[in-house]
Amino acid sequence: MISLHLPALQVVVPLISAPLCVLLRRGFGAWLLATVIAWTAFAISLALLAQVLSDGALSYKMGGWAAPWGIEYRIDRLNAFMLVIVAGIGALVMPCAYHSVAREIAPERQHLFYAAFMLALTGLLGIVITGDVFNLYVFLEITSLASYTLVALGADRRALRASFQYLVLGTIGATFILIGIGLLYMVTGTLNMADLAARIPALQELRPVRAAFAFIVVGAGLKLALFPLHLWLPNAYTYAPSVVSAFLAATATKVGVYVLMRFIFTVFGARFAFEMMPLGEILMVLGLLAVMVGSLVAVFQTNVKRMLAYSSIAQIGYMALGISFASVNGLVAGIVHLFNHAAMKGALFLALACVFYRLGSVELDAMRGLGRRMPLTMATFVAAGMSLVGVPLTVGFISKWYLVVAAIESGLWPVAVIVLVASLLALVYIWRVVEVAYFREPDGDAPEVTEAPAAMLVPTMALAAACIYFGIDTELTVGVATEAALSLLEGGP
Amino acid sequence: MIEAMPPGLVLIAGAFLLPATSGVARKALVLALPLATLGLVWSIPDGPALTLVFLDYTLTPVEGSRLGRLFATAFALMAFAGGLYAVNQARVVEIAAAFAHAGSAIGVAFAGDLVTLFVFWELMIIGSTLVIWSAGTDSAYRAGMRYTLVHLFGGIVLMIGIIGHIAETGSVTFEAMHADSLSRWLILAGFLVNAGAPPLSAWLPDAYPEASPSATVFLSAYTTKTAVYVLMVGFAGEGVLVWVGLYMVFYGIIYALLENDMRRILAYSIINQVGFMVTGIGIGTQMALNGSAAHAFAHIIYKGLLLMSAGAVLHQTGKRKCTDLGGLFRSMPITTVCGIVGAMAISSFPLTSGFVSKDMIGQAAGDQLLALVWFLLAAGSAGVFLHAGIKFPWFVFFQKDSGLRPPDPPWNMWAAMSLFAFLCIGLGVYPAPLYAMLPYAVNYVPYTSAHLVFQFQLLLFSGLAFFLLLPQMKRTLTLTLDFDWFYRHFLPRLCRAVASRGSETRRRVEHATMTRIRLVLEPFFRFHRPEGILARSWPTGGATVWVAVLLAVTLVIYYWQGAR
Amino acid sequence: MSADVPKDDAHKHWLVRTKTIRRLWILFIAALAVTVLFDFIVDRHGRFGLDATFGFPAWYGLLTCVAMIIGAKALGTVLQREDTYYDHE
Amino acid sequence: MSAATVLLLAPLTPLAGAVLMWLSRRRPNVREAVTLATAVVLFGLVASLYPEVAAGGRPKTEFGELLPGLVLAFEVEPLGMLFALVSSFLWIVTSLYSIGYMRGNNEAHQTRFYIYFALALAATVGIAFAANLLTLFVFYEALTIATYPLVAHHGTEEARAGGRTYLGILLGTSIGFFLLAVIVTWNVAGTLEFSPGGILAGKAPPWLVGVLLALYVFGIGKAAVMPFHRWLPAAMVAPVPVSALLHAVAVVKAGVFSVVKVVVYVFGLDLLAASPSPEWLVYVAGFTVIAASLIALRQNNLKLLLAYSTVSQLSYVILAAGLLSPLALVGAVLHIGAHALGKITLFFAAGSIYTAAHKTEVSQLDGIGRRMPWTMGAFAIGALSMIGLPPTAGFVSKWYMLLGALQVGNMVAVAIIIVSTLLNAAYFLPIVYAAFFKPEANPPAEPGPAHGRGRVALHGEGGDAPPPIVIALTVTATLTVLLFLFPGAALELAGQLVEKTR
Repeated sequence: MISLHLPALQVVVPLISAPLCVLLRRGFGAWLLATVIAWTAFAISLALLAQVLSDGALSYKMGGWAAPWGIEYRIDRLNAFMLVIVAGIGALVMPCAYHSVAREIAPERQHLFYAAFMLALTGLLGIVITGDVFNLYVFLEITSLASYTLVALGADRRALRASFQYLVLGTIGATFILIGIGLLYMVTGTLNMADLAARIPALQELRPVRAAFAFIVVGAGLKLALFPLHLWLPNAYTYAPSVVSAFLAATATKVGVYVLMRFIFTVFGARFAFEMMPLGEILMVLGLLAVMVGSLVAVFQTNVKRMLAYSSIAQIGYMALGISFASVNGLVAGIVHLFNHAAMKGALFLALACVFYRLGSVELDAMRGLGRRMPLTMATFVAAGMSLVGVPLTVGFISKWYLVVAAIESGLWPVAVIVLVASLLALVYIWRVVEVAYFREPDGDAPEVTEAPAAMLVPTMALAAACIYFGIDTELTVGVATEAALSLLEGGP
Repeated sequence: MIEAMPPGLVLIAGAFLLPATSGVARKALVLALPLATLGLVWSIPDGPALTLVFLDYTLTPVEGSRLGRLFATAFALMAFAGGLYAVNQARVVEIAAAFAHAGSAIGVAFAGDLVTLFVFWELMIIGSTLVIWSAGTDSAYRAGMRYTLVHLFGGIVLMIGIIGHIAETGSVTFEAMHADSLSRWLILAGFLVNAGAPPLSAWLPDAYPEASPSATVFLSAYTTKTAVYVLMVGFAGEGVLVWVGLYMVFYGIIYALLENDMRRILAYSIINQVGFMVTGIGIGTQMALNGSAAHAFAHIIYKGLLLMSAGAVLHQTGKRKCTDLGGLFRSMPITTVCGIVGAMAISSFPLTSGFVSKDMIGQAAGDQLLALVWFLLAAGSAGVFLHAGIKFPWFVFFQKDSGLRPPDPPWNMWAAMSLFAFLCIGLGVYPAPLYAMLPYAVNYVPYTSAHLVFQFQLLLFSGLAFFLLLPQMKRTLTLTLDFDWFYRHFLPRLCRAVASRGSETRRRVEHATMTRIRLVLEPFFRFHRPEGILARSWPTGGATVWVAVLLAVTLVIYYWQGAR
Repeated sequence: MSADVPKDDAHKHWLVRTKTIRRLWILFIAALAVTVLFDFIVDRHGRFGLDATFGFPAWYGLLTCVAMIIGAKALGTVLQREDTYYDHE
Repeated sequence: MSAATVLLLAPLTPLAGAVLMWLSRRRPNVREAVTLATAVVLFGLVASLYPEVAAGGRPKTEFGELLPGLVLAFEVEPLGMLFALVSSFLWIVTSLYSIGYMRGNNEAHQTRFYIYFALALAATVGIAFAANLLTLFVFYEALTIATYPLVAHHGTEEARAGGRTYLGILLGTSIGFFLLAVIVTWNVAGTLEFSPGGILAGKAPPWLVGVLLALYVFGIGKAAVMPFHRWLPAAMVAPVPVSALLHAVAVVKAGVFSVVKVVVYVFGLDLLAASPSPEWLVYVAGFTVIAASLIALRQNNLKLLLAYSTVSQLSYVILAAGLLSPLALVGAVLHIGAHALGKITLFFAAGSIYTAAHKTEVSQLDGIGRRMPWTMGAFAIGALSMIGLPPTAGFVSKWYMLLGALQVGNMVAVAIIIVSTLLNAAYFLPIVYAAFFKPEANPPAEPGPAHGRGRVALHGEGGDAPPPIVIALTVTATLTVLLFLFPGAALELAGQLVEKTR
């Protein structure tokens, strides 16, 4: 019985927990509730994935109203997979959050933090699960507002400025998407994705459809921090509380990519996007720029968190690149990288959360000799970092493999070379940390630190382990991604 | 199995044993090892005595033959006399290395296939280099390096030739062949490098005289004579060798005449003598080959004797230049007599070993009616007396009185000299045992009145020429440039010039490249550094402009696309 | 060489006294003559004509030796160097 | 135990050993015993595969599918068998040597050292047995990463700089070129399986074959073909056993092994011979051979000299492979083993000198041979092998290389080998001379050398290095000679390789 309503529960459960957190008014209680809820959401997402994998796409009519009049939750392989990513990261971040939040956020605001966190989670899950474009916009706003709050909670005063910038730009993005949705509604008279997909081919020549496409692509680009629309990201990630950085880096931008994919392939259709509109070329150019600029800037950073933020911009470039090929392998690369990047960036930011928890700093200089003082944390960092570089037997290698295969398939050798060169840049910035942590002696006056608490360490290591496990056993990730890519290219959800 | 062991291995194994012994045991070993080897040499029957499979080939590392036995006998004798000569004087490493060298030479003499031959050939290089180095002087080190490099070059030329030959014929057997393909020309060239043939002949006078007194004695016997042996087996009758040999004959004479260092005179004289043998091989008749073989045997003994006497002088006086020496007959009578006996033998005076061996070659040239060759050989014979027969004893033991009054050398040295002096005369008086060892039946009678008259006239009038032109022969403190100038002087300078020019160019190119790269990358990096345009935090307004720009661009593109 | 200090000739080794050397020269010249004279007695049957001429080995030996010495000296003017030539390698 | 089990156990053994070493980190004796035992077990496992391979068998096992159609799998073929035998055996010797060296020099972080050494060996075995390009690439990268901590072992600025160069060039070339080549191969051929005769024939246009070959040769940076050779001298900051590992046991050998394997099993000799200009590889390798020798000629630091000598010798293998003649290929294969034995001997000797006399420069070695006869005797044998003189293994490989060069009539290669032989002699022999024939500059107070000339003075004051070191280098020097006398097993394997590719 309950399994029939899993799609609704996926969103509703965290949504309800948010006001409860506020009502609890105590950090610990709120944390406990949030953790339980996050794990519940994770369990639900796994159940949904299992269901989708065995039975194919699900359709759930919210409130019993049939589409297109009611809101339809439609779950295929792609969004089931996305749900697992989002909920999984949420579930893994929560245990860490207790210690980390206790150190970084004043006690009287901690319950608010958890409430906002739950709202953000709700929003992200909602964006992914819904089959209705307006509903998508609503959840997008929920996520965004919650995220602005979360970023603003950062201990550094600069967090406020970062949050403000995030808010302005995020709102512009959301508005663009809303404009796009409005234009589409004007022309087609429906908000349901499936119906849109069915009606748009006949209306392709209409200018509003083209305008809608432009607005939605740019709006989604802002959300996913596509170069050069990424300017809000570095500060937001750098000054946000550690766990927020981890959570947002691993999920928010990924969901942005998901939205873009959804609109391009499901709503507008690949033929429209890539054959009638030169989207492929635009995405490729921007993606490559993102990869190079992000990586190069990261090389010069001295704040490791900021370094990872720029690295995220580069990684998003990879995903955009994957989409731009509009081929099976390209899409597989993009989708697999959604998962892979979530795992490795989650692990890296959580490792930094551990470091910050002990050191109170994530400046490169402060991390001298950390390899011996926090061996497990740094080992995790190295493992996830290797993954970022794309060393074989890690998830990064898998994404890179598909990306290069896709580039060569299309005869785009220079693109393949740039992808590989960029992974060398990743090597450079990761290796700066490794060298400092393992082969430099700490200053005499460096504080004596020990390993981070187990509650933080275990989820971090779990994510790093995922980086390696899914780099070796790729059946699930690549399998799902391939199916999803095939169905996206065929068109229709 | 033991009788089929390569006889040379006794000496090679002994070389490793020697450093581990000391005192009387070592001395006994030094004398016993060559004799044991000699015994083994004579126990090898004709024909293949041992086969084994190595790499992809079936080898016959030991194959008895008359010629091989003749050379091996000479080599073992030399090892014995040389060991005796060196037993109290030389460093153990010198004797050990010399034994390894000798053992390898004997290995070559019994090699039934080209692979074995080559392996021993290369081992000879190692042994002889160590012999030269054991002098311990800086000049010996440098000369030794040059020696090794020349021989490694010769060795690898030979190796390439052998490999090519095996690839062409599929046979590894070492047998008579003709210089009719590149690989066999290379084999010939490799052999000739060791024979001291032009143009790479300078290694011999360059290296041998830098070795210690006893070491030079060892060295004189093996390298060139193994070359004679292999040429004799492989290239008998190869026409070009006649002219190569004659060139060597006169090259040796001319350079020896100009030379001041007594052992270098004798070194040039080795090339001169080997030239006779090579000419004989080039003529290639049974008479000629017998002559070359007999002459090689005799030569090992008298050249050993000459170098022993020179070595005794060097050992006793520490001087090696003719300009510093002279008048030593007063205090070194034994050495003087032995030196003269050697000088007579090399000049083929009747009643010495040279007389019964060398003229077989001339005889062969005459029999084949090779007029030019015959006349040149006759002139060469006269020249031998000139540069070695008189010049060496005259300038070392007589000429002016240098004031030096060293005594004769220790007993073991003069004993070794006496042994070889005895052999020089013994073989000259009673050549039958030597003739019995030769590869072909001997159809030659040395002691005829015509031969005796011819030889006396030739030699005595050569002597007359020497004394008449004695003022012209006055020694000067000079050396004579040879082909080694190219690798001692020209090549190093060239390399230095190229290297300094090259590194200068490289530095300039590297600098220019680095500057250019930096120029290109610098603005690039500037954008990406923390304060750069791409890395710094943008004001929100600026960021929004980007959004507007991108939207505008997208819209324009999409509209334009649609309008098309 | 023997003419420089004849007065202390007596202190010299007998072999290098002026008198001995003169005797040795006489002996040497006699030997030269004898060997050439043997050409009358012995038939040296030459093969190439020239080698059968009277006293061939004698004059041939003398001439070729002189030629070789002159040739060597000539070559030496071109190729001879101070014997320290290679010392600054 | 079935061959498949052995294959599975082979890379796991060093890993298990590494865990045990970590557990026994507080007890050095146990730790070192574990190291030795692991090495012996690994060699036993590898050796147990030999009979089957020599009989023509190709034991294989699969670990799983990394990506659809791309499996991680092992398959033992002759070339890999030889490489695995050499490296696993030399691990035993190197372990023995390491014990003497690390203790003799009081090195820090010894446990880390032994653990990463074991990990490097696991990766090496993986490379040797890789059944396809993907598996090869995976273990190739693993080897780079596992050896980095060894190179940067000392942690000084110099060591870190060396480590950076090491890692930068090796990962840079492998990701930039090698991986690209692998992916292109996959795209073109549809498989990455090594198979005799190659997988690209008929599938890649000639221009692509040329491009791919370049990508492979330069992408496999461990082969140190110029201009990607600088990591080798840079890595000389590491302790000596590490240099031995890099130069002889694992890293550079993995490089040339991979190149040969790619040439034989991915391209196939016929395909390359038919491509537009296959000679360029001979020229590039030949240039490296000569240029590296010329640089070595000017070195005064012994380890740097040896490093450049390695660069030169590695390109011998590349050159031989580039000749595309079966016999030269035999030479290439033999040279992998011959150079391993010779070069490890030389490095052992260098480390022995450092341990016993604290000397690092060539100019300091005057007379050291009388004090350390075993060490310098072994050094001399190693040097002879580098020059390619009998009775050492280097002669045998040179023989086949020349045979191959003449077979295809490539006179440039022949000339290169001639010049290189002379250059090798020119920079190795002076060391031998100085060690044995020059008088010692500052002889130790004890009247050792003068009286003990030719005598063996083991580990006394001013004597030879500690026994484990001396034993290790004596063993490798002996093997260098034995491989000359009995090259049968190695030839058998090389012969099989050639037959299959002909």
